[in-house]
Amino acid sequence: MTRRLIVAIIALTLLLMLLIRASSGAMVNPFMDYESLGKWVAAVLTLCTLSFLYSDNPFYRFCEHVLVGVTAAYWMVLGFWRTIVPKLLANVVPEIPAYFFNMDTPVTVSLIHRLIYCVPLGLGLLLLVRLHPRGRSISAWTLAFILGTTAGLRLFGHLEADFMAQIQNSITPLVSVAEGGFNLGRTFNAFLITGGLVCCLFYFYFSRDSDGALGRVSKFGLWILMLTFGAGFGFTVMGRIALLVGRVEFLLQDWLGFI
Amino acid sequence: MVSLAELARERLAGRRLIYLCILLSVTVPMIWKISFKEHASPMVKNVFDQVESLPPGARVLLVFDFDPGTEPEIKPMSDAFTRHLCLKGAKLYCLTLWPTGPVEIDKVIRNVLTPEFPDYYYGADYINLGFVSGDEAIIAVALTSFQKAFPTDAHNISTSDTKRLPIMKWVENIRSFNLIIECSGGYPGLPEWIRYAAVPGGVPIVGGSVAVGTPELFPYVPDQCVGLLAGLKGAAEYEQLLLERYPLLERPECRVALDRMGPQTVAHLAIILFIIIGNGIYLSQKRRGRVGT
Amino acid sequence: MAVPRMITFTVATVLIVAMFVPPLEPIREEFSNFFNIIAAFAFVLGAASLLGVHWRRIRRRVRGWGYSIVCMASFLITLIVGLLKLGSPGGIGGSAIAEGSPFAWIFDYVFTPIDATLFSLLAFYVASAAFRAFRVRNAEATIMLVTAFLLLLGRTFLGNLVTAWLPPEMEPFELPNLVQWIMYVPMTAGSRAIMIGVALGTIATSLKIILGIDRPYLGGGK
Amino acid sequence: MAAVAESGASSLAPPQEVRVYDHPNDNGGAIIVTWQKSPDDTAEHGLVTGYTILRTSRSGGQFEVVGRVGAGTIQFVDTTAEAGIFFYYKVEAEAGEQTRASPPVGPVSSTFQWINWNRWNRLLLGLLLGGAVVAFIHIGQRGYKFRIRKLPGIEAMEKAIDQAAESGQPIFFIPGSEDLSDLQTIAGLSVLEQVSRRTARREVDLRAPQFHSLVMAASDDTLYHAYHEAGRSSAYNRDDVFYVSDEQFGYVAGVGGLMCREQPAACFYFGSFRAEGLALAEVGQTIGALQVAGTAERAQIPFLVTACDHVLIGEEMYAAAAYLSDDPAEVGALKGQDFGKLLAVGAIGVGCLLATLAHLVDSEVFVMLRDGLLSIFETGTGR
Repeated sequence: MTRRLIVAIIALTLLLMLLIRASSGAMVNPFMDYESLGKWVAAVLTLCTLSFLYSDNPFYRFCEHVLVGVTAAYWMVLGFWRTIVPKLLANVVPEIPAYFFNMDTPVTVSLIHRLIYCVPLGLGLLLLVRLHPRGRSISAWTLAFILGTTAGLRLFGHLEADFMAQIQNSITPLVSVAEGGFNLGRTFNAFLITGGLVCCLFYFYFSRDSDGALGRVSKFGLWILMLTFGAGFGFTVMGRIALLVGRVEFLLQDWLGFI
Repeated sequence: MVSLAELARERLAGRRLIYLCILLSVTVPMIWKISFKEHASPMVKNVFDQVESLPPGARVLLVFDFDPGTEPEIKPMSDAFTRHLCLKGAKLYCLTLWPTGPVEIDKVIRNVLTPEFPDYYYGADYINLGFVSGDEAIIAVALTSFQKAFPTDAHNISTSDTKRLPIMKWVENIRSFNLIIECSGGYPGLPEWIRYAAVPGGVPIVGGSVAVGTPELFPYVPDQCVGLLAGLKGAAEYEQLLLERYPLLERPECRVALDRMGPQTVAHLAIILFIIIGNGIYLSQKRRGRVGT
Repeated sequence: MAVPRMITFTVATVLIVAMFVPPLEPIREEFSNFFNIIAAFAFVLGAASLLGVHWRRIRRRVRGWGYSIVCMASFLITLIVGLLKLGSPGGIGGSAIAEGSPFAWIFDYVFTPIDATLFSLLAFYVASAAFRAFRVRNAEATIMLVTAFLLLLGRTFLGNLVTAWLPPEMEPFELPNLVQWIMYVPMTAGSRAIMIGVALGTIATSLKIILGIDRPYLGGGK
Repeated sequence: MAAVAESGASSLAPPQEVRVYDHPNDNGGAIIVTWQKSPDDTAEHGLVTGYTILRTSRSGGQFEVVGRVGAGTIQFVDTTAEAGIFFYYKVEAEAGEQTRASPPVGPVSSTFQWINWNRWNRLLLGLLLGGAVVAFIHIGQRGYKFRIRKLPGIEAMEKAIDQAAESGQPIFFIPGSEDLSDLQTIAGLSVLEQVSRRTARREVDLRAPQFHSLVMAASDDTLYHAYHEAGRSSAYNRDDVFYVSDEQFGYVAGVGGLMCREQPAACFYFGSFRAEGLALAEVGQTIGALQVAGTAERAQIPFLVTACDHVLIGEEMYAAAAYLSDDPAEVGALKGQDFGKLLAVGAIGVGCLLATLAHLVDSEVFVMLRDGLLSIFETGTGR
């Protein structure tokens, strides 16, 4: 009970401060124009969302549902105006975007070209058949096409960028002799990179047992991986805090008018 | 013996305490304006020197591959780059491959270019090519024909119309540029521009990246990418160099990243403290035979 | 062989062959285009699912159904405003998110603040995760803890000060250099191993798709 | 159209030795133009600001601009040269307003080739690695039992499903934030298949909130068939696989909120993750769910490691479905992957040895051997 009281007191104090702040004229009048109204809406939504840190509460649930609705619709709108219209309609029936949406699309498109783009149109429509409970097996054709495309396109993409390129980069001299002298630092680094890489690969080796020599090698591989993750974590924290700084800045500066 | 519910409550309280500490460690330095002087690392210096060495009238492709979500980290970079380029009298070609990116270009034009550089004219000194979908495939197209990849600018004016957009007169493809600057918030971003534009086109590229994406970019530096600004710290170091070189810029809006580094540093110290405290608790519990998680 | 498997097999094979036969190469680009178009069609399914789930919650008066109304309303308003470009200064031919349009207003003042705030919650999550997970439990956890600790320290001004007392010949052990070394040397080894492993995983996965081994989402199970 | 203006500036030297030839191994339509830098194009004598490449289809005809490149460049690929037509080219050095052109060269025409020989190494490696995978799958299908090591994450998943069956709480399955165009998503769906078979048998509620509509369709089919096969078609509920939002944090909001309300016993994350991975995993942590994640996103693994109980790293994620299914064909594929790793280790080992010898010993043989090995892994795009 006492905790609720404390929370209520803090909330009331903040509200009071806000009222004083607003009445002193330091903040924008929300009813001046759409932009000012937007700022208030944004600020209130920001605070409601932050309240999730304390616990799941009605304010957060409201924001959550607004955001889900808005973002889902947002991407659908963009999908229509940025993919369906310029990529599908402009290729199949360029007359529609040109005459109805006043777009700058050339209407002289060959019949073959139009027919080619009927393929994704047909597959897209086929996908929608699944809205009917019995259309499931038909719409699987579209999914089959998609899976085939992904498999066919990605197979060599990953082979090139992740397999070949990485091995190519790893083939380096282990011992470094430069400008007339043996370079201990570089040699050590080269050995560590190559050795670490090999050990890590053995960590991923599925056929091994976890003891014996291979087990020790893979253990060292795991250490290298852990080092990698630790470094990745430490390096990234900054970015995450930057985002919070941005939000607090919005509240303090743009809305409350401090700073 | 503590009950499970009690343990959970205890843990929740601890979690809230951590949250509160982080909130305070960010808010307090912001209100008190605590900031630290940055010491530019060699990599940031390379980026700065690359831009600084541009001849007047150089053509620079300025890519805004980020959105409001990653804005706090990247926008200070894109602002600083824009200022620096304008001070060098470069021609700016702004574009984005992110569907949510055009607002960022608009912001830079509205808040930096127009007010601070009134003698920069649209179509002659800078151009906004807006958003084009197609990710790295479009970069590959731009490598051979820029006009094909970006047929119109953000205002639907054809990029082949050099009367209305004289700035396009000197652009045929990626190779026409003296420098590519990529502000990268994720995918598509710096790796794509390096692989599909800078390397095959032989054009120098510098960039800025969110901290989370930076470790993956290190292998490109310095062979394929001249240098990069890693997260907000990189942006702050760049601002510091810019201020040292152009003292006239000593204005609050030119030290956004520097100001944001204050709360950053304090929050980092707070997290370091948490780790130490956490281990202290853990070790003392272990000694008493009660192993916590 | 069922029809879907035949489609998958044919499409994938053609795309792989196109890798090596220049006259077929444009197919690869066209098919990625097709993918985007089909994905845009799929939005209809997403919309149907979203509306269906929330409609059923409202109809059955499930606890918290009021929120479902909020969700449906915000979805439909945004969708209609955006699709019809209502109030857009450029009219139906203008940009979908033209400045000054209600759609852009929703983006700027509803979408962005909630989205960015949720994103910024990560700052809190990172801190609590660090507090909880970085314990000297065993060798692996300790290695991760120590590296993260060094990196965190190295990203602050303290990074330069902590090791400033070291004599010049110990320069490589100064924290900023140590951090750089970690990023360039052990991290390179770790990342490369992950990438090579991932490449092998994707090759095997692609082949399993192409050969149609155990893929019930293509209908029929094995 | 740019007229050739040889504005009397005799001080500027033209580019030298212009050569043109057909771009090999392509679909036609590309011609390579190479030249030597103008003597005025040097670091200390940097008069030249760039080169303009001009072309005409008639000898003595009007030249038109096909491309511009910066100073210091010595090559240009004209990708607008229609196959079968003969062209003449010339290259013009420019210095501010001054220009100076080389004499025209040509004629040259572009043709297409049936096979891209540049990619022989991809074919070789593709056949080697793919062949190994297919061969081991085949051996597996013939009934041979391969032995593989244990993955703790997989055992944890099985335990979590048992726990959920006892407590009656649901299980959440998050298939990542990429569309079906990413193989991680597909690998995640394979895991979903195995998980849903188990939950169907143990009568556990499985909830799979979706990021993309296409993935939703595939997940829905997966679940439908798994329930069908387990003989519990009636337990299939179309609301278990539902679309949330295509926006990263719209998704986090929706799923995070649901987690708080439905208190799942376990959350499984399999697929590609960005920042939403940590956000969801921390919410899952707060409610005390057992969490297992699998992803190949290197940037996100550290965060998932701190927030989840078990993480399947990179390749392990692709292997998860095979482990769960225990299907000999799938396990065979893992053996094929192991062959790939041995190949990689061998290539790196031998390559480093050769590179070291080439570096230390002054002998052409090692250099040749090293370059030969490197050419197998040459991709042309650099790192």
